[in-house]
Amino acid sequence: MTDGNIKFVQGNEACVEAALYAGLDFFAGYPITPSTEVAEHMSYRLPQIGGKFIQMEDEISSICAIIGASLTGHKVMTATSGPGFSLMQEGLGYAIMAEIPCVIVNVMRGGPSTGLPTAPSQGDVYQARWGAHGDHAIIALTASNHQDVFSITVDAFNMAETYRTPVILLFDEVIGHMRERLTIPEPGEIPVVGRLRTSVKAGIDYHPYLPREDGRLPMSDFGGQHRYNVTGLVHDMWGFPSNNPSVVHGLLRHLVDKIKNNVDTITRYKEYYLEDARTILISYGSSARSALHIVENRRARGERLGLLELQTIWPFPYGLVEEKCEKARHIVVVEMNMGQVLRAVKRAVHHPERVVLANRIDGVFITPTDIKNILRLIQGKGV
Amino acid sequence: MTDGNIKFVQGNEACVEAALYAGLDFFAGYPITPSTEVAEHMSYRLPQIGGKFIQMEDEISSICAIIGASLTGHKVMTATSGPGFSLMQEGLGYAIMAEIPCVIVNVMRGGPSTGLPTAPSQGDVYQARWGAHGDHAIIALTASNHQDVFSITVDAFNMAETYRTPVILLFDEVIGHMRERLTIPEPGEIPVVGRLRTSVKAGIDYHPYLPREDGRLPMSDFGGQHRYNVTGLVHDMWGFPSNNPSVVHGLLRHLVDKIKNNVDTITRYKEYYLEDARTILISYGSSARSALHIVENRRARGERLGLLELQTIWPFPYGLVEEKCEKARHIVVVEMNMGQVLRAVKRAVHHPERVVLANRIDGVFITPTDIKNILRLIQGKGV
Amino acid sequence: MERCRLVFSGSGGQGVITAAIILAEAAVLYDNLIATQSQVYGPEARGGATRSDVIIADTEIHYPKVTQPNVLVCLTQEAYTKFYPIIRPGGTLIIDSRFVKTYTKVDAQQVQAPMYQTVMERIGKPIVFNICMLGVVIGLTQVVASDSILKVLEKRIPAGFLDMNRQALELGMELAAQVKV
Amino acid sequence: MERCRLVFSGSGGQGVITAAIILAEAAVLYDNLIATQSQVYGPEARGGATRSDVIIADTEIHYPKVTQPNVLVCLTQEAYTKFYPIIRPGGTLIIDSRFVKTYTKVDAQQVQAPMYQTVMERIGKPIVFNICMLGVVIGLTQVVASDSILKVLEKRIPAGFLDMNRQALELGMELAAQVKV
Amino acid sequence: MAKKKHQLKEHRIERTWCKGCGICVHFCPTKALELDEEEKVYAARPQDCICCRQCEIRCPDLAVEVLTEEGDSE
Amino acid sequence: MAKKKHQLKEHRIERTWCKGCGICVHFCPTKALELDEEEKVYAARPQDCICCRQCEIRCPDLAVEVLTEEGDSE
Amino acid sequence: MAIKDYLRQKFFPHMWCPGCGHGIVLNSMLRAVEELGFSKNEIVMVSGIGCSSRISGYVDFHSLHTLHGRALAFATGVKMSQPELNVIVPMGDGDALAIGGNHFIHAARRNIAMTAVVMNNRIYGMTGGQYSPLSGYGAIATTAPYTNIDHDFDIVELSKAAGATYVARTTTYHAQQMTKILKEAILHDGFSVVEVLTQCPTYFGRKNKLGSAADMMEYYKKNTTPIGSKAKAENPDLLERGVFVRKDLPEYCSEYDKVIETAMKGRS
Amino acid sequence: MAIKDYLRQKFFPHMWCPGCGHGIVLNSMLRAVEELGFSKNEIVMVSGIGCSSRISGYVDFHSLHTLHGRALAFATGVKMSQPELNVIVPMGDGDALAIGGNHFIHAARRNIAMTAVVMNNRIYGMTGGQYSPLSGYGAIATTAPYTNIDHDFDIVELSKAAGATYVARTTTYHAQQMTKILKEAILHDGFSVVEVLTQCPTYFGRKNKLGSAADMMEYYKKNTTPIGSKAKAENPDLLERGVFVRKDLPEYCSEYDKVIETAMKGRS
Ligand SMILES: Cc1ncc(C[n+]2csc(CCOP(=O)(O)OP(=O)(O)O)c2C)c(N)n1
Ligand SMILES: Cc1ncc(C[n+]2csc(CCOP(=O)(O)OP(=O)(O)O)c2C)c(N)n1
Ligand code: SF4
Ligand code: SF4
Ligand code: SF4
Ligand code: SF4
Ligand code: SF4
Ligand code: SF4
Ligand SMILES: [Mg+2]
Ligand SMILES: [Mg+2]
Repeated sequence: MTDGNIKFVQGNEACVEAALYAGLDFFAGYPITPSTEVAEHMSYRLPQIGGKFIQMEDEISSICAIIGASLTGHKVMTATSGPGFSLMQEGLGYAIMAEIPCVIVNVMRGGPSTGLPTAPSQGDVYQARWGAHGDHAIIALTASNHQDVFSITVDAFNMAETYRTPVILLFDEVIGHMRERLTIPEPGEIPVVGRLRTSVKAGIDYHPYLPREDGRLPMSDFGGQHRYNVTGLVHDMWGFPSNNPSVVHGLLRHLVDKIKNNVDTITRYKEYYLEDARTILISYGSSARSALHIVENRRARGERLGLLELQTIWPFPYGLVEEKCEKARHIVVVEMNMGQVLRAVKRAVHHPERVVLANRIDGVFITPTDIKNILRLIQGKGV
Repeated sequence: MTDGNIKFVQGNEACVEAALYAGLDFFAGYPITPSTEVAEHMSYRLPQIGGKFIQMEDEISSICAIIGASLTGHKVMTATSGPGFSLMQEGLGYAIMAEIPCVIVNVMRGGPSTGLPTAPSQGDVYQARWGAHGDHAIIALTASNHQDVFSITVDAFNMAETYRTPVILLFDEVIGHMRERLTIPEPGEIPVVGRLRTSVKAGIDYHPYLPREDGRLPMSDFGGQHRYNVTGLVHDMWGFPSNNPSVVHGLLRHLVDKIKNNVDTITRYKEYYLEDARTILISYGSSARSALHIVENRRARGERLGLLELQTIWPFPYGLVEEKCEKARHIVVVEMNMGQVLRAVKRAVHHPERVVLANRIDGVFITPTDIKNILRLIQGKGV
Repeated sequence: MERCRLVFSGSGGQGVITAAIILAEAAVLYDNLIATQSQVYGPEARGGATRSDVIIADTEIHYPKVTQPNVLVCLTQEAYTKFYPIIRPGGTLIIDSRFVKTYTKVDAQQVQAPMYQTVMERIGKPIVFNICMLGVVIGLTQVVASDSILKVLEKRIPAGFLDMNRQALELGMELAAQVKV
Repeated sequence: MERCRLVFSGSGGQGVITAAIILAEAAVLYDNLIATQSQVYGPEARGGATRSDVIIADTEIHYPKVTQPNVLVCLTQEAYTKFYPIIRPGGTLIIDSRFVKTYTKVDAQQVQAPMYQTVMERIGKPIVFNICMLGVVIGLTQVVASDSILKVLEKRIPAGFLDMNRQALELGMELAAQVKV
Repeated sequence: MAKKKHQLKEHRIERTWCKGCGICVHFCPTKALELDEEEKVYAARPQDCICCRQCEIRCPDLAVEVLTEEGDSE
Repeated sequence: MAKKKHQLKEHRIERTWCKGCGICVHFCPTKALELDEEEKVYAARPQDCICCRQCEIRCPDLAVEVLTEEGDSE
Repeated sequence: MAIKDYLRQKFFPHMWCPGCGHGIVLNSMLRAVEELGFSKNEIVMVSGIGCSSRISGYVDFHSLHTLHGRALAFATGVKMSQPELNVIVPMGDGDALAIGGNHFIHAARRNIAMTAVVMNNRIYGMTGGQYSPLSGYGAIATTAPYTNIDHDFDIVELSKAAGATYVARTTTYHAQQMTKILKEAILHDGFSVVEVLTQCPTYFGRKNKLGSAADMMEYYKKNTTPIGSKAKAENPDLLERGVFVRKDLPEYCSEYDKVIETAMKGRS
Repeated sequence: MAIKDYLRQKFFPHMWCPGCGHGIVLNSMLRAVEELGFSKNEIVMVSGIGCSSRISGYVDFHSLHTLHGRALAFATGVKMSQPELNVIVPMGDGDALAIGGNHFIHAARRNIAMTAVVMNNRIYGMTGGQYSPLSGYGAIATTAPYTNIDHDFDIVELSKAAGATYVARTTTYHAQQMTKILKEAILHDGFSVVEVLTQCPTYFGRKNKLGSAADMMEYYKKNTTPIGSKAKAENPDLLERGVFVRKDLPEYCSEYDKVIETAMKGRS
């Protein structure tokens, strides 16, 4: 690894470099704090590699533009924050329905509404899951440091291609804005999943929406040999609208099952000292840094504290959480919202009553002390 | 009750008549199937009573316009369906944050995306809860027949005023389009909650965001004696932006608590034969009609089947569901999605393993036979 | 009374849905009955066969769709082909002899009335074809009083056109009477 | 090494944040250390006091914010008033004597360096004020080698301006040396 | 597209596509077309057709094609 | 607003509001204003002021008001 | 190739009502493509939601049926990522100028090469006859039962002001002109707008008592005139048809190629 | 009342950068209101999100600080539901014409009486200097590091084409003209647009090396000229200032009153 591969960057820039590493060459976006640096770096970096950057008139058109570009065979992404992510929900639903690989970055800030534009928060976890109308499934990933931002961003592109679906990267203000070291891996060091293109020859009936045996759906670029239809309506295996009940049923189950049935493959996480932990912290994103700080501290003192850091938020790894928490006496979910991942953790574990929340919702980055206070409380030591 | 009070109308029209009864005099909307008749009837009815109807350029501007009109002291509403509801999420979050009374009707259709525009579905239940970014709470109501559509719509306006919050009416295609009898109540027959205006005199400091002891926040009309600020940013009790952590914390908790703490008051439901029911169906909206059909049928045969029809979906009446289901051997959630209310019911009851789903996701209105088949299965009778 | 389940079908411009609504509204507003009316929406409703379901009863109606109608009206061949299989055994299947050729035996009374032809001959305005059809339906089923239908028409239709509609309704009832014999 | 926690504060145009980034970047890229830099964003950052936190260490840094800095730099009175209470007992508080009047006793070494004045006198360009400040910081703390800072500057700054910056850095180190004595 | 007058071979009419809107009938300069009792178009007076193709280019259902001796409509 | 020339009473300057942008200084037709070392504006040559109010109406911070004898700026 | 070879014939007869002008637009559009001699693989048709937007499903090109109002945003992604494709965007008047108005003016401003065909029937056809921003003052619609008070946009003026470099107007009556204009518009290297007045007999026609589809086309014949005609001078109420703007200005994708060039130079 | 009495003084000094032209707009706007003699309760100021939009927090009127781009939509609700209120809508160029472009053209089309003041600094100030639809070809911005290839809108032309009945342009240098125009615009019974060229020295100025705030205002002085001036004829590159459109057309709310009249008649 050469020196030139080491950088000192913001998380937003790490995300950009990773996207390029993963093969991105089209980005459309609209600035919004705290995600703006993603667009800014893209505008600088993309033309350097012959890729394209466009600042659209709003977030709605941004997500639409990347879907269009994905169909011509490119890897694409957009980035936004709360209000912009709300505006993207219709387009996101379209990408889900039409099975378009794309990556949407949401660098979370304080909500609801305009909220606290420059303050850290992790309040969009459930919106990422349920923000679009209708039944659907979604992949949402996150990370707590820039090296992980890099690898999880590459993962996001890989999963988008593998499952032909939009993937959401849920970062937060702290991660997006903070600067730290990033080592860009050598090409090939992290595997990159390319667009799977159909092997069906020109003139032979190609089915854009017929899954292969392995579940994947090979694509054909717009402009290529196969002409088919793409629509947000319920459609048949050629992409044409249908309201035949069995076609409808088949498509909607497929959209959900292709993700739910692969939860194990999709799950990314890190664990620290879980083997013998009596108290397990569960966290993600920047909150996991504060959690890890406490864990390292307490372990030094011999306390049996561990950390499960989730990088895959959706589909939620219920099985993993259940398994890891089996023997824990206390489970503390550390996050910056009113307990969103907490809800999922409570569904996952056998003893929901053992799960408590260490959180902050006031726009201040959660501190190790905040967590310490909760630990004292559950250990019966008062405040 | 005079004859003139009986009408034979679509559910969408029942909703319009109820809104007028509740004091609505401003509506902004954009047509979309299957909610369009709400706008159409409004355009006809409102000017008859001196109210105003405007067809905006899209759904985003529609929700913005009603928020503006609410601030001048009017009762307001908009109506839409899936794609439009997705577009309204940013504005909805604003109404939550700025505490603006308003009613948003979502006549659900098949999703995700453009989906099945004219087919029945109940797929937006979770979007209604979590569609906007950031932590928040929401009130969402529904009904299964036109008389109930009427009273629940009046309720929606009353709750919007009482809690100074947007309220969502989650109807569905079957209810919206079907025609049946509606009796318009006499004035006064259903209580109507008016806008609570401040009693603070001109020149004295008025706090638009300072709850009274009873939790309510009196308003002052734009154009009136008190000038204050309204913003989607986190704000202090005068409505001015603040990022003081204790102000932030206070506001966000208030927004959620004012609804969560009043779940009992907000809960509307109907029950049929629950006293001795061994098997309880839980349903809502048009699905509850099919459920009730089966219940009446089976009761005639002496089977101990009952129905709990939820009219308040959010905040979810966990306590009520838990209590009503305490003695049931089987709980069957009947809905037209992949099990959205099912999730909430499973969280609510002591024995989630007793809860099963009778659903349809193929665009076909769920039939009594569909439910009967599930009942056979859980009774061990096979298909 | 016995619950009456009707399905009206035909093509877009024939006024099938309007007729269904008028019937159900008459039942509710003037015969003190309970009724629901529903229909299939959608782009396909624009081109192909339209369908409207009506249930009329004297007790609450929960499930508002009709799976097996006692009375099935088919005003086009396409509608006939699509819907004849759902008729309830022993029910009444009403078709217009100009537009529909029955090509199968069904376990139902198939009433072939020359509604369109009669309307054109006697009134000359195709627009009241659907009201004539309603006349046949109530003539055959007595599910709603003809007076009630007229009251609904009075509310809905400009005074100048009322006579024509009344005539069409009566024509339909006459046709029904002939069939009955 | 001991973990070094620094807070840089001042007003918008003073280049406080840039200085913080340069320092942390030098540590990471050329001194093989671990460092994080963060700052406060927001409209209020436009008018009032800006702040940037840097942590430099030789082990992983998880929590990246500084609650009690060892080194606190305040370049405006407003910044001083706002931030002096957070200095770690025994830490180093660096202020510019032109802009800041210390009006309190703190349990820290208060270093009042005439940075702005010296830069104006010796270089004449206010733009390198922040680099002079960096010189003071590394002069006092030795947290990063001055060469490493220069290497970062070389990457970031057009060749023509490099000399000026080098000079400013040295000036700062000189000032620090004087203080130390 | 035909620029000069051609000799008519045939009006190729896709009966299942024709919706009987009457546009071709209305705008045929020689009134060569008519709707039949099933509301489908047919060439009532083919001899009058001057092969101007107005019917063809204005049919919203792409249901009528004017085939000429030269066969140049392809 | 002042139409004719008035007699200057005072430049009322809100020092805490002034951000020292120099707009008033730059556009003052008589160069009556200057920034002090704290980058706040002050009337360096009040005698030169012709009460044209250009400083007042162009100040982005509403920090300067030109009071005249007639006191008509209110 | 014959016109019909460009069709996905299995979906015929199409879903449009008898006499709907949208079919005539489809008819003319295919003639334009055929006369230009494009191969099917070179064309991407991107549409939104509406009766008009269903056109993309009927043509045997690459077809992208998107969201109501957003077609041009999707199309921008298609075109910019793959500039050698010819992008045609048929739009309803509501689709293009109600919910989609912003994307419309921005695509025009950027001068990105694609052809927006605005099928202006002055009504929301798909949802059953509500007024659109093109209905015009005094029209009747299901949401304007007492007549409409909204003024309509002048699509030509708006396109011009927003920056479109090719702007034309024609009608379904003038099918031959339509084909000619569409050919030019498709070949134009920049953003082109073609407004086609097209009849919705089912809603706009019926609500406003305009007679049959043919009657509505007669109206187009009588009430329009070529740009700058003598007739126009005599009767200013006539609506002009023809090409209003036709200008050469660097196209967006080629401009971006220059950005790439600069950026790559900076690198090497 | 003195100008300052219209301010919420407790929020001063305001958040804008030294020399930001937005403050001059605030200054002129208050003078306009004061000269018109309006009481504070008669005015509602509705804004979106951006540096410019923060203006609504500083004035002691009814103030509604909304969502990015949506101010005119909120304002439409305010005005239509309570037409006797005077609605002023200060907007950023991005706010008004990027994300908010659609609401802008539709408000203009409806001719609803409110005053849109577009504070055009040719950049997204609030988010730190990205290009806007008004930056113009060749400008530098944080998202156009290799210079911008987007053409800009002509706000005056676009407003005209969309239907605004009062359209004017001025600059922060021409503060007196600004006050005069704002007065007219506020009194105008219809949709009025006032474009104000205003400097963002922090981003647009710095990125494009335009000097100090005062330098940028000097630029406005030198590069603009009254509409139809001789100077313009000699140097077509000059940008015209003044009132471009001023026409009487029925206002939307009064039109709706007629709808109500008709509907109520039908009833009784
Ligand atoms: C977000 C959203 N809003 C509303 C709709 C409903 N909708 C579908 S098409 C349409 C308008 C159709 O009118 P137009 O664009 O003029 O096309 P036409 O049908 O007249 O050809 C509307 C409002 C939708 N599908 N999506
Ligand atoms: C939906 C949404 N998208 C993006 C943003 C981020 N944002 C805030 S202000 C702004 C643009 C500001 O530019 P402009 O409107 O020109 O106002 P200025 O700050 O220049 O006065 C943007 C992109 C937002 N707040 N909401
Ligand atoms: S124009 Fe076409 S659809 Fe209409 S009648 Fe003629 S052939 Fe039939
Ligand atoms: S080609 Fe011309 S003349 Fe012949 S039938 Fe068609 S329209 Fe009539
Ligand atoms: S214009 Fe205003 S802010 Fe600027 S220097 Fe003068 S008084 Fe100060
Ligand atoms: S009033 Fe005029 S002359 Fe006097 S200081 Fe101000 S700008 Fe200068
Ligand atoms: S409703 Fe109107 S636009 Fe739609 S298909 Fe029918 S005629 Fe055409
Ligand atoms: S960033 Fe620009 S627009 Fe914003 S306050 Fe500063 S100078 Fe004004
Ligand atoms: Mg239309
Ligand atoms: Mg701007």
